[in-house]
Amino acid sequence: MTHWPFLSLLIWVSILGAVPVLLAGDRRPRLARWLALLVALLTLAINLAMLPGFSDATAAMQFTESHLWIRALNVHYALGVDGIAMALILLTTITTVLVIIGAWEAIKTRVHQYMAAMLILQGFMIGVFAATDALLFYVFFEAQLIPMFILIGVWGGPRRVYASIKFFLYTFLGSIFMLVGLIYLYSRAGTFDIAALQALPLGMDAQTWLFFAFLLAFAVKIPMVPVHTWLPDAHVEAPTGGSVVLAAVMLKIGAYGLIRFALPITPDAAQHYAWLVIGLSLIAVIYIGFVALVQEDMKKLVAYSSIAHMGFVTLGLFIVFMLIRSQQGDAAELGMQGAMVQMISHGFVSGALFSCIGVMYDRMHTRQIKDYGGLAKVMPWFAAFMVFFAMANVGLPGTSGFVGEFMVILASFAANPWLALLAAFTLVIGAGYTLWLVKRVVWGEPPNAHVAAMPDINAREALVLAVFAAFVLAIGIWPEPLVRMLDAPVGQLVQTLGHSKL
Amino acid sequence: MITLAHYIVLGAVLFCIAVAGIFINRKNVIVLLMAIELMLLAVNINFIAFSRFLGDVSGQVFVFFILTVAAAEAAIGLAILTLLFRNRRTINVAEFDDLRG
Amino acid sequence: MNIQLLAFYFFAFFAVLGALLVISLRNPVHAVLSLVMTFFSVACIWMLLDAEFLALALIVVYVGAVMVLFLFVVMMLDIKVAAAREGFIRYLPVGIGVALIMLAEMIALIGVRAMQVAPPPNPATMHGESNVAWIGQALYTHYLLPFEVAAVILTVGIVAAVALTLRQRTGVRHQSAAQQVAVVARDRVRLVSMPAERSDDGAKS
Amino acid sequence: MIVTSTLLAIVLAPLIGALLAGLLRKQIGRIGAHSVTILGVGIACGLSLWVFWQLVWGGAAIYNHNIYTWFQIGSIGAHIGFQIDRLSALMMVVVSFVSLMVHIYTVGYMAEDDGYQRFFAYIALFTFFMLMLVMSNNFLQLFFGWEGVGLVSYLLIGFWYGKPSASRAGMKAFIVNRVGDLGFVLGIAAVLYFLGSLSYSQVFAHAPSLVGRGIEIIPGHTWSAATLICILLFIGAMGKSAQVPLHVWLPDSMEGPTPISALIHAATMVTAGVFMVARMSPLFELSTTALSMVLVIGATGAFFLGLIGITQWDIKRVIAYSTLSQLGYMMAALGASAYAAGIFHLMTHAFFKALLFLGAGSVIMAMHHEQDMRYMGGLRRYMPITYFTMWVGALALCGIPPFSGFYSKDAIIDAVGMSHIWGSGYAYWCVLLGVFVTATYTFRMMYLTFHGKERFRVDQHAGHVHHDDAQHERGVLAHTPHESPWVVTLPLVLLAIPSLLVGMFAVQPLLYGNFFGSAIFVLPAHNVLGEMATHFHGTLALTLHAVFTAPFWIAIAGIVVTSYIYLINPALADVIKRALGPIYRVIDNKFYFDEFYDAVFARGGVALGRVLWKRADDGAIDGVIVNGSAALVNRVATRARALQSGLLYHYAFAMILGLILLLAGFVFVGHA
Repeated sequence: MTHWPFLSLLIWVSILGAVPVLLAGDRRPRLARWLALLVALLTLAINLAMLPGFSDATAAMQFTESHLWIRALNVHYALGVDGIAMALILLTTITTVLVIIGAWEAIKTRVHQYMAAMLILQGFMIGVFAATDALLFYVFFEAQLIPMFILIGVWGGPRRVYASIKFFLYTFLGSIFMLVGLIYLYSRAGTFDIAALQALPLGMDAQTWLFFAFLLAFAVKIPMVPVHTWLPDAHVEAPTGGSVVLAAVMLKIGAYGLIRFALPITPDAAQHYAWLVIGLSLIAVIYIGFVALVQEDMKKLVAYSSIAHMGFVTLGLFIVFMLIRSQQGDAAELGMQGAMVQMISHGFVSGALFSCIGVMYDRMHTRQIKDYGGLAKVMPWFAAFMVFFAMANVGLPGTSGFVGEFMVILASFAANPWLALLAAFTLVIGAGYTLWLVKRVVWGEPPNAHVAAMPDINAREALVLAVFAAFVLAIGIWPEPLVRMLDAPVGQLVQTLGHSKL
Repeated sequence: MITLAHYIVLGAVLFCIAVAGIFINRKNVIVLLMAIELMLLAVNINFIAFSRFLGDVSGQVFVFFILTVAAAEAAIGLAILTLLFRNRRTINVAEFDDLRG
Repeated sequence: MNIQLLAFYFFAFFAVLGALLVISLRNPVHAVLSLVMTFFSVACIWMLLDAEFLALALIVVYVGAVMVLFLFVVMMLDIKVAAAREGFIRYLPVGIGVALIMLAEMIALIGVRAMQVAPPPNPATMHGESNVAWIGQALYTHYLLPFEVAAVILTVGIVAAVALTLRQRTGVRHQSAAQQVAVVARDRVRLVSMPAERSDDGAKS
Repeated sequence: MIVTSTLLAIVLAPLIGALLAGLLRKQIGRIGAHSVTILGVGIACGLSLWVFWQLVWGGAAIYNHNIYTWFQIGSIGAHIGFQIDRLSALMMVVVSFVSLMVHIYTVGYMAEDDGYQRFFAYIALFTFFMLMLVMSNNFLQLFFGWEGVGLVSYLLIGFWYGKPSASRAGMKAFIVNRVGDLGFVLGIAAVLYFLGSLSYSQVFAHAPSLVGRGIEIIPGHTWSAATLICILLFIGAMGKSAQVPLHVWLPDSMEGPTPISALIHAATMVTAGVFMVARMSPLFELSTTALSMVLVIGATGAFFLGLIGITQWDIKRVIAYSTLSQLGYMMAALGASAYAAGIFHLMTHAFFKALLFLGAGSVIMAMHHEQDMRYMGGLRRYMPITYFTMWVGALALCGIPPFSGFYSKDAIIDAVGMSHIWGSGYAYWCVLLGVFVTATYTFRMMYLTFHGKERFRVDQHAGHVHHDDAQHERGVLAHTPHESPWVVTLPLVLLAIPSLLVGMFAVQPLLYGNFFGSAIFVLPAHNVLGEMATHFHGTLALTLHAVFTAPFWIAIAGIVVTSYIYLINPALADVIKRALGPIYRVIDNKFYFDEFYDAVFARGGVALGRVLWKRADDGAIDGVIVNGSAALVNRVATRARALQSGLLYHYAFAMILGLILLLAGFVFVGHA
């Protein structure tokens, strides 16, 4: 099984698949859509074909490929996945298919370019998750900015230029520091192989500098307070598909970077500054919760709620250090698992919520909450989905949103009950902003004739939302398969973090 | 006996004259172009002198290329000049300020 | 002081003189001619350096082609000398000052004394060949690719010069033989079918 | 023998019914919807009874198995599984029976509603979650059911989503419950932290190890681990069981359809907190502090929230405040370590309160969805079945022997009186005075509704627009009120039977017969029920002895006073109202809890959010740092642009200057 270069296939089928889509041209949007869907389904199929050959018993990289890429710098085109990467790649391929179906009629201009950008974006994102060479990672990490930049800048809303430039510059600023960090590591290790970099012994000063370089790069991406302000703007201006991918997958790249770089390469510095990240995470949960409460734009509200939820991811990742310090290995693993599950879950939940907003936007061309109301009356099926995803966003048990938050809260209690209290505050504030949104949009009477005339979701939209709902429900009811997939690498990571490099 | 210094000083003198030419003829594009030719010439003297004193053919080959490029440059430069003159009726550099934002 | 040194000073004097005249003469035509003199003197100095090929190339290519081109352009364009000379006196001190500073710095850098070395024997004759062969060897083996590139650059230069100066004149009458030949009858004669007039109206009135 | 498939059938049958009714509502229609859900809940009810019978008389062993693993990380495992002992079996019977009654009742009550299928889907789904809650064998699943019933409660309170007050009440209920859940989740985390497991059996087995362990919550201040766990868990119970000060959502929840008020907000969901505390008795027994807290909070609710009921005019709100008061009684029982008494009262209360609510619903139907008692009166002539059954419920509620409520409430009052923990004196007075209050509001409600003169008039031409409240003149009916159809009265009768009898038969085994066995654990020092058992000489003796006890006479006093005011001298009510002016106003405004929460939390939260958003996010971060740096670049660039004159000789000059500087650098810095 494993002699097929599955990962390369995944990446390049997706990227090269964009070429025929582009060639379909502006005149034949139907062809472009079908081609794009075909390519996306093909990638998904390849990805699923990997599952039988994937072993969750080992933390080692699987499906590895390595070719010398730049001889002078000892850079390799090296790919490989462990459970963490595999889960995220699955998230990517599933989301992309849904996004392409979701954009079927919503995108009317330059359909072929939109679809191609989406496919290229998918390829780059898979590349980020699959790269085991730091420079290759960096290349993919930067490259995926470009299609996203285009998606926001071309198909976005009225302030799309401001938003896309803000998005680009923010991320770019962060990644510059990462590049410097990588170059320093290269000068020490003579290789860009991530595994070798993780094994590299480093002094505390070097670790501190590197830690902050990586933290800045990935904190922007996650995004953590206070470098989060690009996200609401980007979401508000992005087309629906862009928002979905941004929330579902791209934010995870930040957390994934922390897992691959900041934590294992600089464990001692991360240990030393864990309080800082934990503090920022809790600020994200509470402060952003309050900010989300007063938003008048639905997308902004969901965007802020994304920041709050990603706060749980960083909290789970860094709570590990406090737990290792107090010798609670199992709880540490629980916290990190919680962060992982929260990532995957947030991918589905926020993707679904943005899709819901997209459905509304396609009908009314406004995202202002005050323009809506009484959707339960005019669009009962849509309202059912919307309430369901809102509940997942609130973290109701039985939906995926609960699992990660629950694990992280359990773990943080073991670290310090006060942390758990602050984190659990999301139970209240999250319910507050989400339900208030639902109340104003779904319940009540239609405020105007336009809303009253909105047709319910069609089969295509129902399909997209139903698939999202199926995953949200499946993870919520039975997280064990996902946990098993992540277990080995998470366990190993916690082990690694326990050993000082000094 | 002619030493290396002789040639290099000659090159330096010609170069400086060219620089002075650029300064004092800032209105006249043709003289500017000629001053540039002078500068290239000064450089070429240095190349050939070093080539001779080091016994290395590369210097002379390089001069060959410089001559080639300089010829192309002169041809295009003059073509642009003609074009400018045709459109603006002047060769005064001070009036060529389209680059100003 | 041997004859070679004497020749060097002689040519160097005219080269510098020519250069000075280039930047100071009022008439552009004269300036170009002074430049020719400089080039010629420098070519002679190159001869002293045993670089016969380049010396001759300089005279043939530069003096013969480029300088003539300059001359053409200068004569073709109707340059108002007075306007072009504007500010000459004003910038003269600055120009001289800058030039002298640079010269002083360069000479200081060269460290004249450090370079009081006698020329080694002519490398070309050491190899038992002429200067031309010596350059040719290098040019067609080691520097073949740059050489080809140089050729391309020249071609591009020619094309560019033509493309830049070529213009379509409007209002000039000339005949196009190709269009004349390509004419077919269909384009000239248009057959229009018109319904015949009924004469009823006429009959009634 | 209890087998897994039976238990799975019990929980899944309502779920399948709910899914069918909810997802295929167009296809199966109204009749299909109520058929599948009633069938599903009927199966659950029948099997629950069978399981109960097996446990109590069939000699079946306690069932405790995991169905599947939810997650397993290191040694920390979370599973889905069932623990069926007598406590959970009793709850299953109560839940599924009341639910079945409500299902049948709904066929009549919601007959004209557009959301018929949706309603059945919701209540069947509720039954599923509630059964998951009571049958759970671990904290995770408990929380799953806990939040699930909260969700359905939210959906059902806001069932008539067109009404802004309904959707707001739903949201309020969910969010207030979430405040409790915050404590509950932390409690679960504390259990995991201190005891290393989420499964009941392991947690309770290790519970004694908590003694002496502490945690420094505030530096230099050690808290007992057991107290921390119990208080956190109890905060969860406070939210769900609407204890002071988290009770504010329950009266508002009356915005929902009446069957829901009966099922969720009286009989089952709100008692989940009581059930949970009883389930956690091995933990609560370890912390006298936590028990005191439970006792004091419960007793406070029992008296003070009952007081509010006296001032209300909305028939459903009166019963809602009555529910709050009775929940206080149950909590007080738990606080006094009389867990069995608490559960006993939970059971009797489930029957008679569901009866009262459904009866009230029947009245409301007759009155064309008018809920204000000021427009009722004299209804006993029109609806005899409702009238009689509601009197059964009312007397049970007041604790008049031999109605079921008497046995359970009397046991609670005695237990609180015998308790010696901190706060028990205060609690005893609260529960005693609560009896008076209960009698007062109950009889007031009954008199206002069924007795006295009719305060409505019948106008054949009015109210053809049925549900249009805006144009409906209050107190004018289109038809004379009439008795409800059999689907409504049948559940009333079926609920009246246990309301009347269950106390009599259950009091001995439940309270004094060690019915719950190992399911409930009481320390010998706290064992008030055991002490009471020594004075117990049979049910009949207990019933007769009631005449010599204080609670009985207090209740009678309440009844007499109320009867005098409402039957003989109605003007007296206003006199009293005026005489007690300020106190009346405070009670009528529900002690200003709502106003306080609204001002501080709701508006305060929004205001804080607005400040953070505009000042911190948009102002400081975006304004100063992000756009500020962009503006700085812009300013610098504007200056720097002056250098780009566009004049060639400026550039040439710059180059030459650069060259001179370069050379100077070589000359002076040296060229070695």
